[in-house]
This record gives sequence, C-alpha cells and structure tokens, in this order.
Amino acid sequence: MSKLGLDFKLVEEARQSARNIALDIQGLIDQHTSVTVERTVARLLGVDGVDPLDRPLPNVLVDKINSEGRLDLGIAYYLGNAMLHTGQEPQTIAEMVMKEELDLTRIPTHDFDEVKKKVLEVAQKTMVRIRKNRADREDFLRTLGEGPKPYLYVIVATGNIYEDVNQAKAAARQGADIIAVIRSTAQSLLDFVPYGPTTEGFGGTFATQENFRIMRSALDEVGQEVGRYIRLVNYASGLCMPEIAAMGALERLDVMLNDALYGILFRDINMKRTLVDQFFSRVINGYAGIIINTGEDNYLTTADAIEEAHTVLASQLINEQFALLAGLKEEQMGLGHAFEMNPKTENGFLLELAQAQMAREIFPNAPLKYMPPTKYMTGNIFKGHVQDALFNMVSIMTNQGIQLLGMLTEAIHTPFLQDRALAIENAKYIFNNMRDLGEEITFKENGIIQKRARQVLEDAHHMLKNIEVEGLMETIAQGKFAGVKRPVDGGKGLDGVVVKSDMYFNPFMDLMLGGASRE
Amino acid sequence: MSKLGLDFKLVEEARQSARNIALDIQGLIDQHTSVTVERTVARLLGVDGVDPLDRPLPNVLVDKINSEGRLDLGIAYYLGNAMLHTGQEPQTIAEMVMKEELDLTRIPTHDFDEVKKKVLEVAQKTMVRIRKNRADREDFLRTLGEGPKPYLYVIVATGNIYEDVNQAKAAARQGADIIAVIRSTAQSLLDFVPYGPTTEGFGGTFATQENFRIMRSALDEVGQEVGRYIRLVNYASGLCMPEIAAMGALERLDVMLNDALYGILFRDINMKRTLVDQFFSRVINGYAGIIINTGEDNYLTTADAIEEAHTVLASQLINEQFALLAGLKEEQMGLGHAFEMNPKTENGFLLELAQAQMAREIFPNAPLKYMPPTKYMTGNIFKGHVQDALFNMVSIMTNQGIQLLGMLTEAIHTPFLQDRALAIENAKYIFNNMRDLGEEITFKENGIIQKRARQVLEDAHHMLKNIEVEGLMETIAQGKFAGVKRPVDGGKGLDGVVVKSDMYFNPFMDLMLGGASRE
Amino acid sequence: MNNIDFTRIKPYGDTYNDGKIQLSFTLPVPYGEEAKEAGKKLLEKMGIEEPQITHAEEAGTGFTFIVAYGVVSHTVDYSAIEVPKVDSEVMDKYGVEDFIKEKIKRDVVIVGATTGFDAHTVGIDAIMNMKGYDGHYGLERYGGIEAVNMGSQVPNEELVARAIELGADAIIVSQVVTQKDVHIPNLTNLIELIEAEGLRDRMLVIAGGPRIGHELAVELGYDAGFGPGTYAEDVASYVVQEMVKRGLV
Amino acid sequence: MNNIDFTRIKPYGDTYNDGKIQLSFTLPVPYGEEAKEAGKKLLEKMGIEEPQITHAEEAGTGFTFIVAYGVVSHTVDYSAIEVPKVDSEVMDKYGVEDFIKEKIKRDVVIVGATTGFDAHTVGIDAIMNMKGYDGHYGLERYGGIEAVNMGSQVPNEELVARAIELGADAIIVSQVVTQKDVHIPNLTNLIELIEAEGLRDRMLVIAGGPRIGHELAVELGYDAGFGPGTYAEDVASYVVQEMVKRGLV
Ligand code: B12
Ligand code: B12
Ligand SMILES: Cc1ncc(COP(=O)(O)O)c(C=O)c1O
Ligand SMILES: Cc1ncc(COP(=O)(O)O)c(C=O)c1O
Repeated sequence: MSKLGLDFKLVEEARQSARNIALDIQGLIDQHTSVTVERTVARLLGVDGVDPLDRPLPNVLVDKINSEGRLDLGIAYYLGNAMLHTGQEPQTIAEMVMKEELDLTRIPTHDFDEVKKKVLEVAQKTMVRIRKNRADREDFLRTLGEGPKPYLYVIVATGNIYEDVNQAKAAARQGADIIAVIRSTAQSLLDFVPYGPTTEGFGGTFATQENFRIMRSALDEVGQEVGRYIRLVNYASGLCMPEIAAMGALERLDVMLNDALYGILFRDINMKRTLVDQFFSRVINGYAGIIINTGEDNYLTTADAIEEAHTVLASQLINEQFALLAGLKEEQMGLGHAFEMNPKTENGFLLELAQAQMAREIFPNAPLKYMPPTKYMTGNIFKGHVQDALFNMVSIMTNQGIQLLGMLTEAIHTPFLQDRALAIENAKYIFNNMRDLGEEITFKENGIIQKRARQVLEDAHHMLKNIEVEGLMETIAQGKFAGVKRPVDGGKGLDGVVVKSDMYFNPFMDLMLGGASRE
Repeated sequence: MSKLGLDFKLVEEARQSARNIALDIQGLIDQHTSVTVERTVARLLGVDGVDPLDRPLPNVLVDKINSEGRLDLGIAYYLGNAMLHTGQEPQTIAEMVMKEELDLTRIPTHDFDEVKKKVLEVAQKTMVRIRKNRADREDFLRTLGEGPKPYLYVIVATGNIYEDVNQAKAAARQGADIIAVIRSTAQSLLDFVPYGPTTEGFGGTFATQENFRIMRSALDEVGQEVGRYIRLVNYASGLCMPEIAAMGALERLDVMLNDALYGILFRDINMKRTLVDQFFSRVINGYAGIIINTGEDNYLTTADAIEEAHTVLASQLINEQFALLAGLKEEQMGLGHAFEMNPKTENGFLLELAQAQMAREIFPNAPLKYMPPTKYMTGNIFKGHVQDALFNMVSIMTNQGIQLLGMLTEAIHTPFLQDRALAIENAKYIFNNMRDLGEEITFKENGIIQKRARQVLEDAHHMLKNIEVEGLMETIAQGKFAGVKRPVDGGKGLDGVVVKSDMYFNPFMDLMLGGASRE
Repeated sequence: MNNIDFTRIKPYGDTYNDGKIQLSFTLPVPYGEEAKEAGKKLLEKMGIEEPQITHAEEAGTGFTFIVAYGVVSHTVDYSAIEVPKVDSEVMDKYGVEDFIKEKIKRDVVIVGATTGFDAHTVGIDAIMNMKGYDGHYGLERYGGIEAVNMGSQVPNEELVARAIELGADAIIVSQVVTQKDVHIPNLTNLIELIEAEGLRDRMLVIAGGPRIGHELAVELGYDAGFGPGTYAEDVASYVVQEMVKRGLV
Repeated sequence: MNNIDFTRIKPYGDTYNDGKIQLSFTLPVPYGEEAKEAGKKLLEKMGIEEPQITHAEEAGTGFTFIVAYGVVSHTVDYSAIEVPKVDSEVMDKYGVEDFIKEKIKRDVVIVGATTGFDAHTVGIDAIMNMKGYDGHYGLERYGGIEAVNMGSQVPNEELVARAIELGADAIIVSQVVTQKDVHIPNLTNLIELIEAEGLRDRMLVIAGGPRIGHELAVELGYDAGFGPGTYAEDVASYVVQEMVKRGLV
C-alpha cells in the first residue's frame, strides 16, 4: 500500500513512456558497436597485458582493425579466424599482432560458421568463469551472510591500491558492508584501461584488473574475519564502460557504477558512444549478477534538489528501461538518488522523505542507492555530521537499500580513516536505534509529504511524455537534464563508434543476454 | 486526538490518585512552616543584606526567633509588631536586631489586627513590584516577541557571574531563547542564600539576588539587540526553595527549577522540609508568572529509562497536583522528562518517541521541559553530537515546549562557548528542517510506539494507585522513586521545620494564592 | 572585565586565556593504554598542557582513533596580524553597471573556465551563469559585461587562445580539486602561458575556488584570489575598479 | 607495505606519516580574515604544517569559532612508552569467589563512598550495588565480600571512621566532579587522614571515576585507580590478589 497515496496509473504511464524512449534508442544501439565494446570482446576472449608503450593489447588489436575501417565485423570474427589460421589462443594472437608478426585483416578467411564455432568454444570458458564467480558470491552470501539493509557503503580513495586495502579492511571491521574504490580523477576520459597494480592516483585509485583482484582478495579475507560477505564496487562509466564491466565480471566485483546517461551529461562523452557502450556493459553486469548503480544523484549536485527532483525520477525510469533491455533484473538495479536539499530549507526533511519514499514505492524491488549530502556540506564538520545523521534517518524511515555513507569532511578532503569510522558509527547508531520507524509511521493525507511526492511524480510524468515525443537525444541537447546541454554529435569518443555490418558478430551478446538465471 | 490511542479514562484515574496523594500531603504542609519559609517572608517584606560574618539578615532574624522556639507565629508577626513599636521599616529593624539593639520577642505586643494591617501595607509594595515584573515580561513578549517553540534552553556554568554574562550574551546572539545559570555545586545544601555578586563557584555560579540582577539586565540588553525576549532561569530547589523563588520574583526571572520531590531524592533533604518549602515557593512562582521546571529527568540519570519510565509519569502527575494546589496554571508547568535511553537499544528512538508523545498528550498545555542525553554521552564528541540530534528530532516530532540543549561535551566538561554554539546550531537546523514533521505523521495502530506508551501509562497508573494507599512519604521511604530510599525523619533540614500556631501569620500566602491572573 | 591583551591571545573555552582546544586524530598503533599515552605525548610536543584523551577506540586493527582536549600554552599576537585582502569596494550589480557606464564606457570582457582535469563547474557557474548563486545574479546578466564561460576540463592553452580571440580584460579561473596540490602546477602553468604571450600587463588574471585564498593567488602571480562564499559582484567590483586603477580602460 | 617505524609515529589520515590532525577552538577576537590568520599562526606555533582553517564563524560578538586541519610535524616514540597499569589478572565473579575461599578463607570487607561535595552515586553504585552495571554484578552480590556503600557527599572523616569500625580491608572512593581539580585536595586529604590513623599499611586504598587513571591515583598515594568502563570484577580481582601479595589475609 502506498504511504504517499501515489497514483500508480500515472506511474505506469510514465514507465510506458520511458519504455518507448528506451526502445527508440535501442534501435540505434543495435546498429552500432564501438572500440571499447570490441576491446571488451577481446578481453572476454582472453586478451590481456600491455605493449612496451603500456598500451593495452585489446587497444592494440582493435585500433589496428579500426584504423583500416574494418571493425564493422567485430573483433571476434578476426580473432576466430586467426585462431583457425594459427591454431593459437587469442592472447598469443594479440601478442603476435603487437609484434607485427600477424596482420589480422590480411590472413586467409575461414568459413564463417567455423569461425563462430571456434570463438564460442573459447567464449564458453569465460562464461564458465563468470558463472563460477556468480556462484561463489551466492555461496558466500549463504554461508557467511551479509549485513542488514541498508548496506553501509563507504569509499576509499587514497590513490594507492595497497593503502586502499588498509582502509577498506579497517572499514569492514568497523561495520562497512560495501567498499567502493573511487577512481582517479579523469580516468573516465581515458579510452583505455590502465594495467597492473597502481599506487599513484589523484582523488582515487585507477581501476585496473589487477587492482580489482588485489582488493577482491583483501575483502574476501576480511569478510571471513568479520563473518560477513563484503561487497566490492568500482566504476564502469566513461569511455571504457563495457571493458570495466567485463573486468568486474571476471574478478567478482559486486556493484558497478553504470548509468545510461552519466557519461554524456557529466563527462561530455558523446551520446551515441555512451548509449552503445552502456548496453553491452549492462548485458555483462546482468549476466554476472552485478548490481548496477545509476548516477541520478549527480543531477542534484549541479541543479537544485527541489526544482529538479522530477528529473531524478524521470532518469530513474529511463535507466530502468535501458537496464531491462539489457537483461538486468530489478534486484540488480541500484537506482541513484541523493540527499542534496539545502539544509536551510524549512521542512526540507519532509520533502526529502517524500522523494525517498516515492523512489521506494515506484521501484519496490530495486536496491536503491542513496547518496549523502555533499553539495551543502561545509568545513564545519560538526554540522556536517548532523546532516549525515538526517540522511541516515531518511534512509531507515524509507527502507533504502544501499546507503553511501556521508562523511563529515566531505567539503574538505577525501575520507580519512577516522572520518569513515565516524560515518559508520553514525549510520549504525541510527539504523539500529530507529530500526522499525518506517514500519511504524504513516503520512498525513494530503499533507506536505504526500503533496510533494505527487507533484514530483506529475512533473516526471510530464517530462517523460515530452521526451517520448521529442526523443531522448534531442532532450539532452536542450539541456533538460541537470541543466547540461550536449549536442548529438559533440563530446568525446564519437570516432570510436562504428556502424555494424550485417555479418557483425559478438558471441557474448547472445550468450549473456539471457542472464545467468535463465540457464 | 491521541496519536497513541491512550486510554484517557486511565489518565483521569491516575490524575485523581495523584490529586488524593497531594491532598493527603497538603494537610501536613498546612500545619507547618520552616526557617526558609519565614526568611522568605522577611525578604518579601524588604529585609536584605548580610551581617559582618556574611550571614544574611533574614537568617539572623529567623534564627534568633527560632532559637527561642517562637517561630510558630511566623516572622511577619514579629516584624509587624516591631514596625508599630519602632516606626521603622523591616530592613532597619533587621539591622537593629543584628546589632542587638532590638529583641523582637521582648518588645511590647501590639494588637494583632493592627500588626496585620501594618504588615499588609508593606507587603502590598512588594506585591506591586512583583506584578510590575510580570507586566514587564508580558510587555517584552508582546513588543519584542520570542523564539518559536521548542524554546532553545542553554546553560552557563563558569562560576563567575561576569564570565557567565559573556557566555549568555553570545548564546542569545546565536539563537538561544532561555539561559539558565547553573548553581555552584552543593549550594542546594546551604541553609542560606549567599549575597552579592560572586565570581567563584564550582561547576556553576552561586544563586544570589545580585547575580540575578546582573544577568537579568544583561539579557534584557541582548534581548533588545537580537529582537527576542530572552528568558532567565535559576534553581529554587534545595534548602532555600521559597527564598530563591522570592528573589526570582523580585528580579524578574522567568523559569525556576522547582520540584516537589527532587530535594528529597537527589539531595537527601528531609521530606517534610521539602514538602513544606515547595508549597510556598510554588505559590510565589505562580503569582510571579514564573514557569517551573520539575526534575523527573533526574530519575533516569540514576535509574534505567526503559524500566523506570513509569516513575517519570507518576511523578509528573504528582508534581502537577502539587502545583495546582499552589495556584500554578498549566501553562506554567514545565514538567521534566529526559532522553536517557541507552543508544545501543534497538528501536530505542521509538520508545523515546512514545514517552515524549505521551507526556505531550497527557499534559497538553504544559510547556514540557525536555532534557538531553547525559548518562550515555561519552568522550566521543562526534557520536554525542548525533545523540543530541536525535534528541532534537524527538522534540520537534512531539511538539515539546522547552528544549534543554544537549552538549557534545556533556561527558567531559561544563560547556565551552563553542559547545553551546554547536548545540544551538544543531537544534536550529533540525527544528527548522523538520518543522512540521510531527503534524505529518501518525503511528501504527498497536505498533511498538503505541504499545510502549500504553504500557508506561498502565504502570504509572498502578504505581499511583499504590501510593494512594500507602502514602507518598512511605513510598519514597521504600525507594520506589529513582531507586533512592529516604526515611521520613532522615535527611537534612528537618530541624528547620516548625509546627504553626493557630495564630500563625504569613501575609503573602493569602495575597498570592489567588494568582496574578485573578486580580 | 574583558580587558583582552590582543598581543597575546589564546583559545577560549569558558574563561579568558584558559587556552582550551579540541583535537582528533588517528595513530597507527593498536588500541590500548599505550596508544592513549602516545596521544598525550604528541599533544605535549605540540605545546598542549593537561592533555586529556577523552575518547580512544580501535579504528580497524592497528589504528587508534583519539579525541582529546587540552590547554594550549602558545599565544598569538593578534594586533600584529595583517592579511592581504582584495583591495576594492564591493558594489552591487547596479553599482557595477553604473561604474562601467561612467568610467569604462565600453563592454568589459571576462573569460572564465575550470581548467586542467578539474571537472567541477558549479563554482565557476555560480560566478558566471545568468542564474548566479544564492540569489546573486551571475556575470552573464550584467549589463556592460560580456562574460564567456568555457566550462570545465579546459586546457590552459585553449583558455588563453580564447582570451586573445575575444580581447579579454580578465581571465577568471576556478580550481576545486586541490588534493596533493594538483592545482598549484596547473595555476602556475596558466600564468606562464599568459606571460609567454606577453599578455600579463594587458589583462587581469584571477583565481577562485574553495581552497583558494587571495594570498595564495597573489603568490602564484595572480592579481587576486576568491574563496568560498564569493558572489559575482565581488569579482565584478574588483575587475572594473582595478581596470580603472591600472588604466586598462 | 606497512613497515611502520614505531620509534617515530605520527597521526594517520589516509597515508602513513601524513600527520593529519583535526582541531577546533574559539579565539576571543572578532570574526574575520585576521581571526583565521591568528588561528593559522597558533597552529604553526604548535608545530602544525599546512594549517587549513576549514570553517570559521562568529560565535557571539568578539569570538570566532574555528575548525581546522593540518599536518603535525612532531613524532612520538611509541616503542619507548610504558604505562603503569593495575598489575593483577582480572577474574570473573566466580573466579574471585573461589580465590577468596581458597586463599583468604574469610570475608573481605570493602567500604566505598563518593566523598566531599560530590553527589554522583551512579559510578560507585555500578561497582558496589547488587545490580551492578552493564550486566556485571556489583560487589554486594559477591560471596565472600562484605561490601558497604556509604553513598555520596560523604565526609572523608566519616568514611575513615566507618572503615575502622568495620575493620575494612579496602576503602574505595569515587570522584566524578573534577572541575578546577576539586578532586585533588579531597583525595589527598583522605590519604592523609588514613595515614594519621596509622592504617595505611593495613588496608588497600583505591580511587575511581571517569577522570581518574591508575597513574594519577598512584601519584596521590593510592594503591590503584580505575577509570571509565570499570566493572566490579576489575576492582575485586585487584583487591583479593593484592591482599594475598601483601600478606593482608
Ligand atoms: C558537486 C561536486 C562534484 C560533482 C561536480 C558537478 C559539477 N558539475 O561541478 C561531481 C559529482 C561530478 C564531482 C566529481 C568529483 N569530485 Co567533487 N565535489 C563536489 C562537491 C560535493 C561540491 C562542489 C560544489 O559544487 N560546491 C558549490 C560551489 C558553489 O562552491 P565552490 O566550488 O567552492 O565555489 C564558490 C567559491 O569557491 C568561489 N569560486 C569557485 N571557483 C571560482 C572561480 C572564480 C574566478 C571566483 C572568483 C570564485 C570561485 O565562488 C563560488 C561561489 O561562492 C564537493 C564537496 C563540497 N561540499 O565542497 C566535492 C569535492 C570538491 N570533489 C572532490 C573530488 C575528489 C571529486 C572527484 C575527483 C572524485 C573522483 N575521484 O571521482 C570527482 C572528479 C572531478 C574532477 N575530475 O574534477 C573533492 C576534492 C578534494 C580536494 N580538496 O581536492 C571534494 C571536496 C569532495 C571530497 N571530500 O572528496 N564532484
Ligand atoms: C548523572 C549525572 C548527574 C546526576 C547524578 C545522579 C546520581 N545519583 O549520581 C545529577 C543530575 C544529580 C548530577 C548533578 C551534578 N553534576 Co553531574 N553528571 C551526571 C552525568 C550525566 C553522568 C554520570 C554518571 O552517572 N555516569 C555513569 C557512571 C556509571 O559512570 P562513572 O561515574 O564514570 O563510573 C564508572 C567509572 O568511572 C568507574 N568508577 C567511578 N567511580 C568509581 C569508584 C571506584 C572505587 C572504582 C573502582 C571505579 C569507579 O566505574 C564506573 C562504572 O564503570 C555526567 C555526564 C556524563 N555523561 O558523564 C554529569 C557530570 C559528571 N556532572 C557534572 C556536574 C558539574 C554536576 C553538578 C556539579 C552540576 C551543578 N552545578 O549542579 C551537579 C552537582 C553534583 C555534585 N554536587 O556533585 C559534570 C562534571 C564536570 C567535571 N568534569 O567536573 C559532568 C561531567 C557533566 C558536565 N559536562 O557538566 N549529575
Ligand atoms: C554513474 C556514475 N559513474 C561514474 C561516476 C564517477 O566517475 P568519474 O568521475 O570517474 O567519471 C559517478 C560519480 O559520482 C557516477 O554517479
Ligand atoms: C528540579 C531540580 N532542581 C535542582 C537541580 C540541581 O540543583 P542542585 O544540584 O543545586 O541541587 C536539578 C538538577 O538537575 C533539578 O532537576
């Protein structure tokens, strides 16, 4: 039953509009591939490592073929053909290409069905590995268990993976359920994924497969110690969205930041590129049982939380539909929202409560990701700690899923060990002390809270209707999301988008799209 | 309408029991006077100052007569008689007694009606002054206005009245509505009131009439500056309860700590003494338009907040009846309660919400005084600041009247300037940001909150029924309040209790008992 | 009562010169009495008397989080402090517009950006965009000012090129990410580029951001720096007055 | 990675030896840039590098409240720290009771009180009353211990008289109010009285309270001191073992 008296017919209509919006774009997606999508395929077929100039081999392979304008068949085809030709594994083939011992477009072509069969053989091994990771996670959750919801989610961001490990373990011991390793500034703009363990980053640590592995094993270790499975998060968004998703699937990450629009709006990445990339990345996440986190919270760090609340809901609905198209289940949709109301607002807490409860009711099965106050945090850490307390309170009152803990030093520096400890203490205290408050209270008919939620729903409904008519890309170009205007052909990475040929082949798309659950 | 589904018939029964309990004691009260009651009369007739040994003249006068066993007539009679005899004012007479130039029991006796007339003449002047204070307060409230409820109440406790003034002004500028000057440790055990401005106290500043005056004028000044009337609080409780009440009435204090039982339980003052003293002190407060604050919060600093919650309600009901007998209006009853739940308690916030809401519903017109977490505060000031935030939330959710602000350093030291500033910031943020939350929510039928409130009410009802049978004094002797046992004839100050003669005369009792409003 | 000696001030808890101060920090040692003692020793080295560890707890194995109070023995000569400040009178929007009309008599061109890898736009937008910030309009809305906001992640080279193209009177640059002092080389590089182009005397160069102070900006060769809580009128007032002062009109 | 040099430890923010520390304090000067600068100067005097005033606000006219972060330059030799500790093994209630049965073979008499003007009873009650504290029974419930709790505001003279009357093996005293160090003369006076009575060698004298440490207690002539978080078994274990050690059985 709705505590807010929401009109669920309106919700259904809004959802239908979002579906149409997503379907409209899906047409475009289906016609394209991108350099990172192809590098992902290469990675999933086993290609890894870097050349003497530190260029990742997947880039070496894909760039070579793309420079000849022949990526429209997909890298899988070339690798398969080369496997048949050389009898070697993809990794060896990639190394041969790097050493210029082999030119993938210039070797004899084998029967296409034979090629496919060969590729699928190798792909199956990867599928097994990913399924095993998924099964391992489920095992851990069954045997070790997990913390109660909302999960306590904290970030580490030292720039040094080993220092991150210290901080992450300390946090787990204090009670954290989820650890996110924040990426180094601007990694999302790199059109390749760095390689190996790294110890120098700015405002975060590079997302590399080796760093994933190091952190994963540290968290498994501390998870045993504390008797809870500790989830690991990283960021897929950016110019390498599907590649990072693949790395996450291979290294048993549990959560991936992954939004259909974030890169466009906040990183000025080209629309087509982002839309194409997000699809494959989500297919992978879906199969690997990874929870995605979308980035609607970011809207409110730029735009006003009261005026622009409906854009958050509209975007959540669009993200949901894109996710469904990519085979993600509702239980994997960590849709984002954020406590970014100006603390001076009279009854601001009520408006926030309305928004959070609304998200809960409209997405009942999604492990919503709730982001802390950041914009209105100041150098007054004492006040900040209370802002974070109110944030925790809204969360427990509205039954949120994933609580990204606020830090009292948000406006000052990336978290110190003690900031994190205090954040965990704050959340644990409130979640326990108010455990069943949400269950216990109802909201006044037509009161401030109910009216606010209805208004936001109506505005989102209206916005989606408009987008349905105008098209998503056009809407973004007009600056209707987060006040940011992005032209259709502007932004980074458009040159990495390639129109597929009729014979285009990506083995993982079909293998994964069914989702692990359907096997 | 009750949010808690309280059984108001049960409330009425409990109240009736409390009435009977109070009436039972009132018999005893009416038969007695005490040294401090008589000193109060002397003060109200104009006696002030100290002798060369710093003994206050009211003590000099009263002790003299009491030592001769003749206080049963009341000091007013002796002063009136001496006025007729000497043609002097009470102050001059007191100075003559001090210098042993006059022996009040050895001068000729005048006609009793003449004496009364003379005394009433002088008494009327005092009545005018007190009424003027009351009118001034009302004027200020009309012209300057006041802060919204809950009023922000902070303490100053430097030990030095001038340093207190700095702190009080700073607090008012930051937003405090009420300033309490905490008394020096153990002043409540002094059977006299110190004199003059004082600059050395431990854990607080001595309550003296001059200190009252200094702080009053400082607060009037800062009140003009900030455009709000700033209320001033001091403590009546102790061995000089009515004297301090009188000083407060004369110097326009606005709130007085004044509990019918506190002195017995927490200061080991004799029962009879406290009961007699509280009556006259309340008569004065009632007339002067002063809000009293009772001390039920103290129960929970010693006993457990979950187990002993009903004793708080029982005591509030008893305090209410004693207050009504003394002519206090409901609007003057700042009944106490406190947020002293162990923060580790699962759903502790819900239990606290139940208690606070219950107090609100049972005493709808009383400006309830809500006390902050103290017992479970620790040296971790960050956690403490969040505990205080939760306390503020309960208050705004249940519409409390007077919020004694919690300090993040409660477990460490008496408040620093910055502690107070942070406390005010905390409360202002929450009160504004959640302003109408109480209005907006209702509690689940038969949920944790409703059940808890009902249970506490039933237990209090049961307790009061028992006390009605056994008698209040016996109940206290058995340790049923705050787990403290006090024998009927134990404790300090019993020797200051005197059985009145038939001719006993206290002009102020009659003059004031009607209350200012009835004139 | 309050005859404060401003040549020797100390922190104030509840009494003048009580020197009371609060600290918190984490030591990389296991929790225990020894950790607390180490905390005290550290406080003593800092010149803190009567160090009191009011709270200590294990913060992940091998770390102890400490909250402490104490009494600072040092004093500061407040009377001798002089802080370099932006030396112009703040006018409101209308004041600035009138000033331009009267004393400059042409459009003032201001180019702004967040440079380097820094992607934070809210600060520069607060100063430049129409809408402004906290009820204060941004430069774009000022009559007599041509304001060009290039957004974020702008390479210094592009910013300078644009300023040349537009004949800018002022370049204003925002830096929000300051971790590991990444903003210092970036800000220095910008000044060097401007100097290399021989433009340094022909325009004002101004920096801003939550950790940028006037003092730091001047040190790095900028004309002025603006920190948290700045509004468009603060910068605008400075720019127009300084242009007149320097004869750049 | 973590080869910490325990002879030179520093606070830890997010990297070993980064020295990061948080402070807050109030200066008795008006709010403004000068106040912040004064705050920085103070931090520098304390040996804090890169002082950052992250927040400053007027806290009542003439006062500025400051929140700051910085980098401590000092180091502490953790490896050399030795803290005097109560030197006995903590047994549980049953352990203590068995110990008494086996090694003392008579009732141990313990008299306790909060002395002087101090009216706080919760601490001493936590140790002595039946009910105890936090799920740990108090001394009154121990078989083999006769515990007499005299309550609060007890004059030292009365406490000593009672101890003599009962032939106490230990006096335990609680002090909670420590403002302006009022507890020091009171605790000193108690020891002097006991010495004057010639009893000092015949009984254990123990102090406790939220700001009482073992070190302070020993300094004041007590046998031991117990701080926050003490349970009855901590004191009981110490008393019975120490009695045996000293041959007071
Ligand atoms: C919003 C925000 C974001 C948004 C930015 C959206 C956008 N379009 O700007 C998003 C989510 C994208 C983001 C990303 C990141 N952020 Co960020 N972010 C913030 C946040 C919450 C608020 C900043 C803000 O908008 N403040 C409001 C504006 C109005 O204030 P302001 O910038 O100070 O501007 C005022 C004045 O300084 C001045 N001013 C500013 N610039 C100028 C220029 C001139 C010329 C003048 C005159 C005045 C002036 O006037 C303004 C108005 O008064 C802060 C935390 C905080 N509460 O401060 C972190 C914060 C700034 N971010 C931080 C970090 C580390 C990042 C990331 C690097 C994290 C990562 N590893 O991914 C990324 C990457 C960004 C990058 N490459 O630069 C850190 C910086 C730490 C440090 N000291 O270096 C902070 C402090 C958070 C933290 N504690 O970790 N962030
Ligand atoms: C409850 C309380 C009261 C109650 C006391 C009720 C009672 N029957 O005890 C009331 C309301 C009456 C009260 C009054 C006052 N209080 Co008071 N009170 C507190 C409070 C909130 C909790 C203390 C407590 O009970 N703690 C719980 C117990 C279990 O902890 P504990 O005492 O530390 O005891 C443990 C250990 O220390 C140890 N221990 C303690 N004693 C002993 C003895 C032995 C032998 C051993 C082995 C161990 C041991 O074992 C215990 C269990 O682990 C504190 C603030 C706080 N949160 O600490 C202020 C506090 C102690 N009070 C304070 C003050 C100033 C006062 C007053 C003087 C205020 C005034 N001016 O009126 C008055 C007067 C009291 C007086 N004359 O002494 C200050 C003291 C400041 C200072 N450092 O000096 C505090 C810190 C509050 C503050 N921030 O201002 N108070
Ligand atoms: C969905 C999403 N992806 C990515 C990021 C951050 O990634 P980056 O700064 O590396 O672009 C965020 C940031 O909050 C986000 O919400
Ligand atoms: C009703 C009442 N009177 C007085 C006091 C304190 O007075 P004292 O410590 O001076 O006895 C309190 C303390 O909280 C109180 O509640």
